[in-house]
Amino acid sequence: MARPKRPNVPVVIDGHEVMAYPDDTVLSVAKRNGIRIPHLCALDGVSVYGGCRLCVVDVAERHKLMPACGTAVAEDMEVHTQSRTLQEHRKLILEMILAEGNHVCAVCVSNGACELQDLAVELGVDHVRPDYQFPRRTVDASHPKYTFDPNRCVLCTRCVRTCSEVEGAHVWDVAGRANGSYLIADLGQPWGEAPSCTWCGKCVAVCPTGALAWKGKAVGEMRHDPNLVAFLTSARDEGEWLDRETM
Amino acid sequence: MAATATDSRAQQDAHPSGDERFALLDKALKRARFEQDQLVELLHTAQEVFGYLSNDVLIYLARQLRLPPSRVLGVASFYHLFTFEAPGDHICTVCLGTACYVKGAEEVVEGTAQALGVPAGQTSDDGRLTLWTARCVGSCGLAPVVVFDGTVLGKQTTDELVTHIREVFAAEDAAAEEEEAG
Amino acid sequence: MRRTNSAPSRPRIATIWLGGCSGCHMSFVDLDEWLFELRRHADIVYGPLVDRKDFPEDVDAVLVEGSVTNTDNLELAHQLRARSKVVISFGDCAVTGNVTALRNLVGEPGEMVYRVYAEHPDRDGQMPSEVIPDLLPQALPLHHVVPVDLFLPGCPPPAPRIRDALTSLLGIDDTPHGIRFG
Amino acid sequence: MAKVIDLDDVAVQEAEARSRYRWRVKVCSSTACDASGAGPARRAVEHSVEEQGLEHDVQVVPTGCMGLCSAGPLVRAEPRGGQATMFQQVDPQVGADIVERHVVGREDLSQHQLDENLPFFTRQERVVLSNAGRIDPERIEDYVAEDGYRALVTALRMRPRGLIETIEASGLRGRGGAGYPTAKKWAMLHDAESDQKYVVANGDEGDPGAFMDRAVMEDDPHRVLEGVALAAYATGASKAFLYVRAEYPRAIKRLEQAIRTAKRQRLLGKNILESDFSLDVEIRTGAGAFVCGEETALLASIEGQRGQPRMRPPYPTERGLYGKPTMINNVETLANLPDIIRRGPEWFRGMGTRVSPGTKVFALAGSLQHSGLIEVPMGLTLGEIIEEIGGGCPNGRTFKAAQTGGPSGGCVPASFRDLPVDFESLRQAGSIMGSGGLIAMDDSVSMPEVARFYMDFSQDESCGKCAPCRVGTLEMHRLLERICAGAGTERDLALLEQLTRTVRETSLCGLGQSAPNPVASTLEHFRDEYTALLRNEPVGVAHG
Repeated sequence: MARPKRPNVPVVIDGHEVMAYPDDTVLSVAKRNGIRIPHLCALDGVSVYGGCRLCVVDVAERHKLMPACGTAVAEDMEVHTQSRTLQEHRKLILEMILAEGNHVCAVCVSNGACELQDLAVELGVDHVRPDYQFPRRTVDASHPKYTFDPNRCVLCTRCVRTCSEVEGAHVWDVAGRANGSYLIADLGQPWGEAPSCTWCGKCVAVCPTGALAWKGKAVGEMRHDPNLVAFLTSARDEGEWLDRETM
Repeated sequence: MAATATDSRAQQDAHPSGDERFALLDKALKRARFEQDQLVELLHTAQEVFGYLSNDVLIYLARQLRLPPSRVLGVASFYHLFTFEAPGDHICTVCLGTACYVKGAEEVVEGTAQALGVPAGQTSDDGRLTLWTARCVGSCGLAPVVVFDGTVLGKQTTDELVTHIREVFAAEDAAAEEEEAG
Repeated sequence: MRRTNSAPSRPRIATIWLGGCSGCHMSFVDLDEWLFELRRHADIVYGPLVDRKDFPEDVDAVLVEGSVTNTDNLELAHQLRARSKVVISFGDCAVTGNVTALRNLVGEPGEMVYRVYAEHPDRDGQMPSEVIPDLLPQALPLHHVVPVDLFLPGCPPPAPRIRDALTSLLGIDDTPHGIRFG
Repeated sequence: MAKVIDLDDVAVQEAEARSRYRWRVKVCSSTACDASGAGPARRAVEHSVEEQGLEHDVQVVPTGCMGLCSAGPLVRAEPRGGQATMFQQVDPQVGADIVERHVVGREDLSQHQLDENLPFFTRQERVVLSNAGRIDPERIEDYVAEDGYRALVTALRMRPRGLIETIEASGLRGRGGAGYPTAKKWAMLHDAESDQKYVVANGDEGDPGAFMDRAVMEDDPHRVLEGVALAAYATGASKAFLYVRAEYPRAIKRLEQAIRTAKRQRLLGKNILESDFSLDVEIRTGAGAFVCGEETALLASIEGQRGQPRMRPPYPTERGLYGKPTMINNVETLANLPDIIRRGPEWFRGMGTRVSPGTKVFALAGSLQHSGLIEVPMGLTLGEIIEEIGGGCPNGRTFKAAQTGGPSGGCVPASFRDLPVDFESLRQAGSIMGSGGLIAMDDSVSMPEVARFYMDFSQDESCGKCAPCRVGTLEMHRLLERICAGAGTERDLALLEQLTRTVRETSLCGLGQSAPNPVASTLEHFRDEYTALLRNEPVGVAHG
């Protein structure tokens, strides 16, 4: 379906009327109009996942909260993104995500440039109420170019989707289930021994935390590039080379 | 046409180890016409044939179905009925469904584990017994329920279960001795 | 902050160092000459910078550095909570467990201590036996042990952030930090 | 091509065959009775019949579940044109006695005779289970003799729209959970435009304490198939999947066999009963994942993927299996269809309540005199089910609460005795109907402990996709463990309540959203037990 030249679907977000394209989601139209909705697993350029639940919003006349990333716009849809309840939910969800892994900012390559850390500041998480799980996870430094530290993995599956949908290699997937879910490369062998990996590094670029990083980066030195995927897909599919700096 | 194509696929990728059991898996693969959506069914078959899912089997299925290995392991490890280690000679599964729980199934698990020295979810050191728990086997009227080597045992106490298992072991030992003597 | 008794006594501030590296206290010392300003508004009645053995009664606010990692910390945590009006988790170790809680990933305290003192020392490794308080099974954030009123994250919290916290707490007239053009 | 079955012919032949026997001795061969020793009992009956030379007078029929599993193995001796007698706890000796002393000698075996005037039997109204325990599930003739496949014949003469209207008039609601109107779902699939549509029978009964669907699939497999065919015809689907738990090998075997037979008789497959309607039916087995009872997770599992739910909308009726419009109906819902078509929607509306018409099958278990499988009209009160049908708690214990709906449901306290058991009332009481597990708990039970049990289940069965369910259920379980151990604090309880809200409102799928229900309902009705535990006081009277 080709997009019309101009957005033509009126949507009301937090009292502001904005115009959306028919194929917009609540998150994409909000983003284009400078309305910030916190999100973690959503990534432009790959499929919608809807796992982190941080982008839940209130849509009038729907009985349930809806994830902005996976909710298609409709004419005159009325959306609220910042109610007190929503903020409380988001805060607790983020606390849960922090409690589930071993997120030690002080010794992390992504300290100071981490989407998870930034979300904590944004949502006012100054401490974590639920019990820390302190899971025992082993760092995988077998790859010659990259490291994978599962302690910092939030199971957003950005890397899984990017590797499968953009690179086409499908090195990564999630194994196990429930709180025993974990990321695997190929058949669960060390990443460096996974034959399907092309060393392209796109999974590293899109990781929101320090879980996937360039080898040799010290604390606070890692800079991810999550816009890379939107750049590649729009270049390939639309013939549009977007400006990665301003995306 | 399709049949010959899939036939040649099985032939060309036939397992190099020459393990006969792979032939059985091949048969199931052909029946499933190598369709990727049959993965769960084929994992069932593989587990029936091999007893558990080794890396070898998983990679074989991945190759035959033309699926990424991480997808195959991802799916297999999602479902609780699939196991990745060889179970013991005998499998004792204690139901922990609500009805069984209310009637003290947790005590049966703990008691049996202690009496026979097999932690729940594991196999004894001599490989003789695997003690598993299950989420409701659907025989709630007989709670607490135990499934021993496929046979449903109702209204079990720790003593009854332990005695039953010891009897099975003793009968086996006797048979083995007889064989040795004879 | 209002004092409950009507006496015009000065606010009593304490700092304490539990399971941490003292980095947060270093940052506190980095307040430099503002420490004199603080001294004009409040008494610092306890802490590594004060020569006093027991945690005093009637403390208005206490900055707690470090996680709760041994029996000694645990006792102090309960004591300081009982004797203070406002408890502030001071720095990431107190707030999240941080680096001190990394030991939770190694396993039982015994295992960890062995690894540190006996397995990997440069020379003459031996296990500590006397004086040192017993380690708790896990190093925990302060608020998982006792109720905490305020959280001051950072590893360490930078001095201006500490200053902002104290000025707003004590009602000291001060320019907030971290706001500037250029 | 195979010859089309002549239903009248088969029914007449079957009636004739039966009338040749003076007695029919039915032996319950369900999984539960088998576990109690129904196999040896049946062999004893058969052996005894042979020994007495009664092969031409007495027919031994292995049947499905007779219901009162707690008294198994069960046997029912039916003299031609006379009053049947039911026997309980039939061991091989009793089996032989039934033939030698009861059938031949017309003696009473009072010790083992089971009074069929027990409310357990008389208060039931069997539709879905009308054949269970009465017919041999492995013979299609038995089903046909009970008017089986007649509804399909009738339906094929109707327009699909007309069929949907009939179901709408009956007021049938989905038996798998929330009670969504079946006709509405059908209409959505009917109206969806696509070259391929699917119908899926959901037999992934994962609730601990529930085995209703298993009974229907094992004991009356052709009823399920007929229901599937009716649903497919009404909606324009040409392919159906039966998704069955791998834990039910017998149900899978019976259904496989029934599909083969039905195909041979032109009741499934190409040009059913010589009409233009064709339906291919395939079985898919689960592999031990509770979450696959959720519609979108079930579809993912059929597609050979991790059984993780996806966001809705789009709903499966718009984009389901392989991206095509798909409708998922619960097995019990489907099993209701043949009778509704055959006997008319008014008949169906005559049972149950105005908004929840018909019957519901319950797996009655827990602290009860009589437990097993029952089918009752909707709207019977909780007290009637627990105290009359179930006979109340044994050993002088007092009924305290009923758990309905499994891990997605809640606990309804004994004070709700007069609550009519239907979709809306249960929801108002903080629980749900769910698939039909009903577990009675007596005063020895600690309710926070029950909540802990269910939360342990949920944290293990969460699919792991969304953060609130994956982590939230785990954290809730931790808090409950601490509270139950007497080490909880007020803050723990407050956090538990906050987690209850967040997991409920932000989880991705229905199962995540309902996972906190056991906690919420026990907090609502038994808050004093939680606060007692905070004070480290014991809760629930010890057994014995």
